[in-house]
Amino acid sequence: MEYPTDTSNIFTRFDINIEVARQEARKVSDDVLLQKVANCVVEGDDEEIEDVVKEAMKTKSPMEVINEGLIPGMNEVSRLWDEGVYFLPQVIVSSDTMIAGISLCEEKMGKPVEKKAKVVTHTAEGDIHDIGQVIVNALLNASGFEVINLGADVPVDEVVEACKIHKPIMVTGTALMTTTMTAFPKIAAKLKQLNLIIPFVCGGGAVSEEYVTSFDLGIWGKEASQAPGMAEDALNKASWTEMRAKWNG
Amino acid sequence: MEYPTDTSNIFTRFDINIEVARQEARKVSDDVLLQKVANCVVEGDDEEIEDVVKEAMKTKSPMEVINEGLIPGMNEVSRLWDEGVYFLPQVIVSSDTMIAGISLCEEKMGKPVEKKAKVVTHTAEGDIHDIGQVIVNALLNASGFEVINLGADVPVDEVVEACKIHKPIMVTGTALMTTTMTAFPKIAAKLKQLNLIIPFVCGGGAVSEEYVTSFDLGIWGKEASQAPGMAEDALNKASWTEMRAKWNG
Amino acid sequence: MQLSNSMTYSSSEEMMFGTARKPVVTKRGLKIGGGYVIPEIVPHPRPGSEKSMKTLLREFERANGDALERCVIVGHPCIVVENEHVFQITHNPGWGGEIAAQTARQMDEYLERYGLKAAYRSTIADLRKPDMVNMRDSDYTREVLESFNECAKYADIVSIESMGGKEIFDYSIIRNDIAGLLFSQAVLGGRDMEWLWTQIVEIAKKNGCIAGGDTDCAQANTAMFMAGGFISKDIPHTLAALSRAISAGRTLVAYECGATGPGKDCAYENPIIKSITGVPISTEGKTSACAHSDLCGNVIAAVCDLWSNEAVEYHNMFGATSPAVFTEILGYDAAAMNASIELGYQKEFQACLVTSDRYRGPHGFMLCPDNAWIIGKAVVDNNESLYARARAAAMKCGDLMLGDSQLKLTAFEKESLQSYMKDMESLPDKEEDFIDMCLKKYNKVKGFNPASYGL
Amino acid sequence: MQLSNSMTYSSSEEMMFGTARKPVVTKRGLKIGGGYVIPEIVPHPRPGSEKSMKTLLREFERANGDALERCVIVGHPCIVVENEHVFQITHNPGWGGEIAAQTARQMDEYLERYGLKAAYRSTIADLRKPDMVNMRDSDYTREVLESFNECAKYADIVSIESMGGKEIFDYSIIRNDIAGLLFSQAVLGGRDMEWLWTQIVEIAKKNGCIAGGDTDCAQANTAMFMAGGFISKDIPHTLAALSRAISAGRTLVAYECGATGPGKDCAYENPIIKSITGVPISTEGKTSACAHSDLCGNVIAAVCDLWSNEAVEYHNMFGATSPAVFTEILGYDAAAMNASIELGYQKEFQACLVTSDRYRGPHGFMLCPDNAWIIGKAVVDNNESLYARARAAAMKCGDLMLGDSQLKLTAFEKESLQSYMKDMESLPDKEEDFIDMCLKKYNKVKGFNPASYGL
Ligand code: B12
Ligand code: B12
Repeated sequence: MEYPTDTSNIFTRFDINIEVARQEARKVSDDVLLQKVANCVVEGDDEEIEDVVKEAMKTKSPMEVINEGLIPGMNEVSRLWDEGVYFLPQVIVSSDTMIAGISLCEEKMGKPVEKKAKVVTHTAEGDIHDIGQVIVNALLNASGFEVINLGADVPVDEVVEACKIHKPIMVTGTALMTTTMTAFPKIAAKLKQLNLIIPFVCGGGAVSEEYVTSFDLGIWGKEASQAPGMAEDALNKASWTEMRAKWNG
Repeated sequence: MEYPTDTSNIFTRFDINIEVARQEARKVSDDVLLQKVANCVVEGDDEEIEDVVKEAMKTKSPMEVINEGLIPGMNEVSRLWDEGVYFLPQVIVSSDTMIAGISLCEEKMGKPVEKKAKVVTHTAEGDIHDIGQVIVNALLNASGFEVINLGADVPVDEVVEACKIHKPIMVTGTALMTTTMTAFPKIAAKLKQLNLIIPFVCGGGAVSEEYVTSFDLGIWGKEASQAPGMAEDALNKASWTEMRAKWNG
Repeated sequence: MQLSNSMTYSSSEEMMFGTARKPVVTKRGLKIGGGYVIPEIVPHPRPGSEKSMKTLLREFERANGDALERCVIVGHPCIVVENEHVFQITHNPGWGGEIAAQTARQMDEYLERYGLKAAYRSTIADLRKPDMVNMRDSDYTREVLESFNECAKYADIVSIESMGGKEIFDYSIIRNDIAGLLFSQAVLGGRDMEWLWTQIVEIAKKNGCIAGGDTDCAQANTAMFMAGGFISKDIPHTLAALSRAISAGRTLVAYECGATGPGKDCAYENPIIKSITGVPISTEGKTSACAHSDLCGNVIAAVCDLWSNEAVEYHNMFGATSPAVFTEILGYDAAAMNASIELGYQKEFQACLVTSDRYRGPHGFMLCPDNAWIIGKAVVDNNESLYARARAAAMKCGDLMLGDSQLKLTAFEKESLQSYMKDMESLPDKEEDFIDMCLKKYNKVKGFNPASYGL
Repeated sequence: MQLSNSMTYSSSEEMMFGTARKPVVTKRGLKIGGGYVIPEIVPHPRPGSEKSMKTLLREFERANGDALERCVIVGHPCIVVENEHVFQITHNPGWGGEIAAQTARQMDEYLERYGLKAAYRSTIADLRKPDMVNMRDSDYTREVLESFNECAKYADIVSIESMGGKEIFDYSIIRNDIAGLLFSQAVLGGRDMEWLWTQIVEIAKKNGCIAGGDTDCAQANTAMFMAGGFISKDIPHTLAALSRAISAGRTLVAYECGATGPGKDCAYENPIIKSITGVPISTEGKTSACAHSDLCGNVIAAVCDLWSNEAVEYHNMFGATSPAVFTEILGYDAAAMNASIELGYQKEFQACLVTSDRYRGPHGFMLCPDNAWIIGKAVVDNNESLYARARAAAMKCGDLMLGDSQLKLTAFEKESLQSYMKDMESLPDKEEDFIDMCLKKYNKVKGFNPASYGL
């Protein structure tokens, strides 16, 4: 059968209307070896990375490789993602690559590099929809945060307990069911009771801005991609009210 | 164009599946004149009624005409409506006819007949959707209740005031908008405060059973046709909790 | 005002969804009735949001924004957003203007960023309840007109669901009184609309806005909803169908005063209007089940130009908020119709919509394009008066229902119809005589004030 | 288990909505796939109602009852009601049985009182999250099977959305890892389904109940929702389309184990399944916007037998409660399709549905009947193993997408697709080799336990 060639009155391919021009990653280092490291991260080449990092470490310190190769490479990835050039899997694979590189450096140093800060993440009790959380984890990792990943179907008390132990700068929750998101206000109340005033970012399909901003500590997360920015704010000591004012409303 | 003759896989005419066999009204009196009066009511003949009632009153007392002609006629109408033979307009026109007949009798007696009891009806503040209330009024009238009709768009305090003055056995409210039904719990609260423990039947498109049974005094009315039965219950001193248990749940 | 005396379409065969003889173009270049069906989404604010202008602005910002965003997400090329005023908006005429301005800005942004073509309709609430105010001279009357002024500055289209005749209608509809319907809908409603729409058209012109049209929602839809589905016993469906036929001559007055369409979604009489005037129309059917139920869910789309959901209260559903959800559905409904146009299958597609409901009930039957056209013809052939054309339309509608053996009626529905037909036959021919009769007959109806209609 | 080796339909031209080669008949005599499209309504309980069996019974009594009543009100001749278990129902296996029994009683009453033909589908929740339990041996596993036992006593149809392979899928989908999709969906998912469905079919038989079918919701739908609409950047639509092609061979296992359909609504792979097996299928598209958004809202109806809304939470809308509203819409959708059948216009109608979405995006494209059939053919022609048929289906799907110039792809989508194709080409041909490779590659994925799949 013949299909009409003009379909513009049936649908509009808005994705093509807004297609972003391809962009190359910018150069991050004048040093050939470090630039190679960065390239591996930008391309998410988790096979090459080992050789390239080892090669670089022959002449550079592990911290130099991290700070001038791996991390600037990942920053380029974040930029390309923010600008709509990169898709999520590219970010994840780059992040995997960067983490593999960092591991090698840490091995050489004999101690782990310091992470920016801890973030506790979980998916609500009774809820196994954790893809949103998986993305959040990956993006936080990629931005240098230490993720305390409690997984899916996590009881309220377990989340509170983890906060007591880890004293994270931020805690996140994901829920995709109206019957499970009710755990969030309970967690928030218990945290307050224990005087653990930690920004609590809640997201996931079922969860609305209205719902999350109806209880103290709550900040609504629309897109997983907001998580690193939010964590940066928390790191900079923004209070939950300030964060809510910035990200919601 | 030709239309398919077998439409049974497109739609089913359930109205025809459940069509009720026509029924004649039953005889209500052995007296020819009184039966004539009843017939006028059953047929909703508001032109004949005057002559027929006058004729009857030549040999019967007005109270006989009412109690053995007009009211039994109207009872037949109610029965036919309950059984699905009559439609609403037939009930209304019969009711108009009965009321015209009663007026003539009252004129002759020089005083009004006693009504069963008073019912206050209204449509919520801000809401002009009063067709539901109009039907309720007509059906209550037809069943011998005195309707204190406050009309549409009635402020909360006016309803409360009317209850204070008239001490009705029941009060009703109609609302078709989610933005106006919020007046009902306010009315109920004020009635309770004044210790006016009157069953408050609320109905109308926007109003759900859940909503109405969430506040004291409230009983949900699904169909206008329930109003007379509810008023009878109230007349028999059923409490609002008993009425709610019977009509809702 | 000159009563219409001819049909724009010379046969119902020429009438098709998506195309109107007299298309209109909105501010952002959206052509309505220009060859394709466009979805019209109507979000309704949640209870509580009517408290202040600020809360309403926020509510509509989300609701209208969600609808626009959903078009981009699934690829619906264009959309009309309608906001129907709730009492508080029209009561504070500035509010409607602010809401319209805000929505216009959102639409400009979507046009620029994505290329989405959108248009906005403001529907002013007719606050004038005839038994409570003087229709032509009351604070409410002034607020209504002032609201038109404010909204026309920013909206693409303005509309109203006017209330003339409602007091007599409510009295008559529950009394099987067909004369009362003719009087309330045609004589009173028509006169009120002439008074009102002359002014609305003026206001719209002044502001470069489109005067959309009116609907006999207050009357013919009340009748249709009371007739209800297959288990309701409020009024016969045949009476509701006659009320619909009567409504055509009434709603037509807006166009006779200079309105250009698109007609209002809830005017189920619109197929008749289109056959006479050729203006684009909005209709609603199955996808407006969120707002009410009817027995003509598909057939009512047969000649639509906009396709609407009537109204959906803003709330979260699993997939998205309700305006987004209904935008998606309406847009896909429209996409299938538009695909049929591109394929040259629109006649077949239309036949499927019609066949779905032609014999489901009286309303579906009389609104089929062929019957709608025939009723329209009765309207224009009897243009001696508002009354005469309405009576002719109703009688024609009755003849059609009684004359098609495939339209099954219960014994009760059929007998009722036969008696309405007899009643109508016995009515006076001249409007003056009819008015005299009615002024007497209804003089004791609570709140009826002939002066409201210049009588 | 014998892997399918032939197509039931010899060409996509023979496939049409409403008719399946192997229709099934329910307890109250409803024939599914017997010539007409039937609506399938899925109400979802409100939060809080999962507290106890009593509150759930009350919730479903209303929700399911509202749906049945609405059919009678607007004249929809028949309906399937599906209830998807929430966690608490399957966790308390007696509850699902009670709910099914109550619904069966309601349906008997509607049959007797009005002549409405209705059927009931229980969908058990698959509580077995692979990274948390042993799929074949855990309390959850036993609860799932026990729930089937309880529900099959009263339900007409039982179904499940099974979870096998999900742990590897989630890891792979966000890493552009097509091998991981093949492993998780086809190899692991297929094995889990064989284990599970052999038992389900047994249980259904014992109880005179229909073993409906499964869906790759957990995987292919996750991919589809992540690909999202036109502004999402989570994963490429081309990858989601490949995941869908892969899912066909997995979902097919239910039928290879003896399930007879109707397939589950959310299995967008169902057109492929129908082309191979001839079983009736349920699909969902535009009218399931209440539950999720997709880019194939119309085309997915092209060969459906049941037409569903996926899930709508119980709440009040202006017109009625949500299950009543969506029953009304679905029924009208079906009525238009059925009218086309009666008129002999079904081919034209189907063409409109297809044209609406064929080039809207990759998913709409690959699910057009012609393409679905071609992918089905790749499945049966490569029946050496679960893996081989899935890979062949995916590669065929990729070829189709790259080969049709009317299907526009962004540069990024296209390059991604080309690289998935290269990846797939380089994979081993033999399932054993592929499994060896994957067991190594994924051995560190959190919670992956090969023994859950008999590996
Ligand atoms: C995939 C899926 C599944 C998979 C889940 C697998 C998994 N590991 O996640 C499977 C098949 C297992 C599944 C099972 C069920 N599901 Co399910 N499922 C879905 C589906 C189709 C897509 C969800 C998804 O992955 N979306 C993509 C992700 C990326 O989106 P997301 O999590 O919302 O995350 C985005 C944002 O919310 C945000 N975000 C999320 N978290 C956070 C956190 C932070 C900090 C920030 C900043 C942002 C953020 O970022 C992401 C975007 O960037 C939805 C449909 C829908 N409309 O959502 C139904 C849905 C969620 N499921 C539903 C149901 C009912 C079920 C079952 C009960 C079905 C059954 N009867 O078996 C079971 C539930 C079992 C249980 N106890 O949990 C319902 C829920 C209804 C409700 N609201 O209560 C839905 C809505 C389907 C429907 N319409 O009926 N499901
Ligand atoms: C007719 C109608 C009108 C007429 C009303 C005329 C009148 N005098 O009643 C007119 C045109 C004037 C009108 C105006 C408006 N309307 Co209006 N209207 C309707 C419509 C189409 C039908 C309502 C109706 O008459 N139904 C028939 C009657 C008989 O039903 P009912 O009142 O519910 O009564 C039944 C039962 O509820 C019960 N019952 C009722 N009361 C009681 C009491 C007791 C004691 C008992 C036992 C039973 C009982 O008995 C009856 C059955 O037997 C509905 C659509 C719908 N889905 O309901 C919209 C609707 C109610 N209107 C709506 C709106 C928004 C408006 C306007 C704001 C529109 C506008 N922008 O101008 C204005 C409101 C003005 C105002 N301030 O009130 C919305 C309300 C949304 C909401 N829920 O908040 C609706 C739902 C339409 C929609 N889907 O958007 N409307």
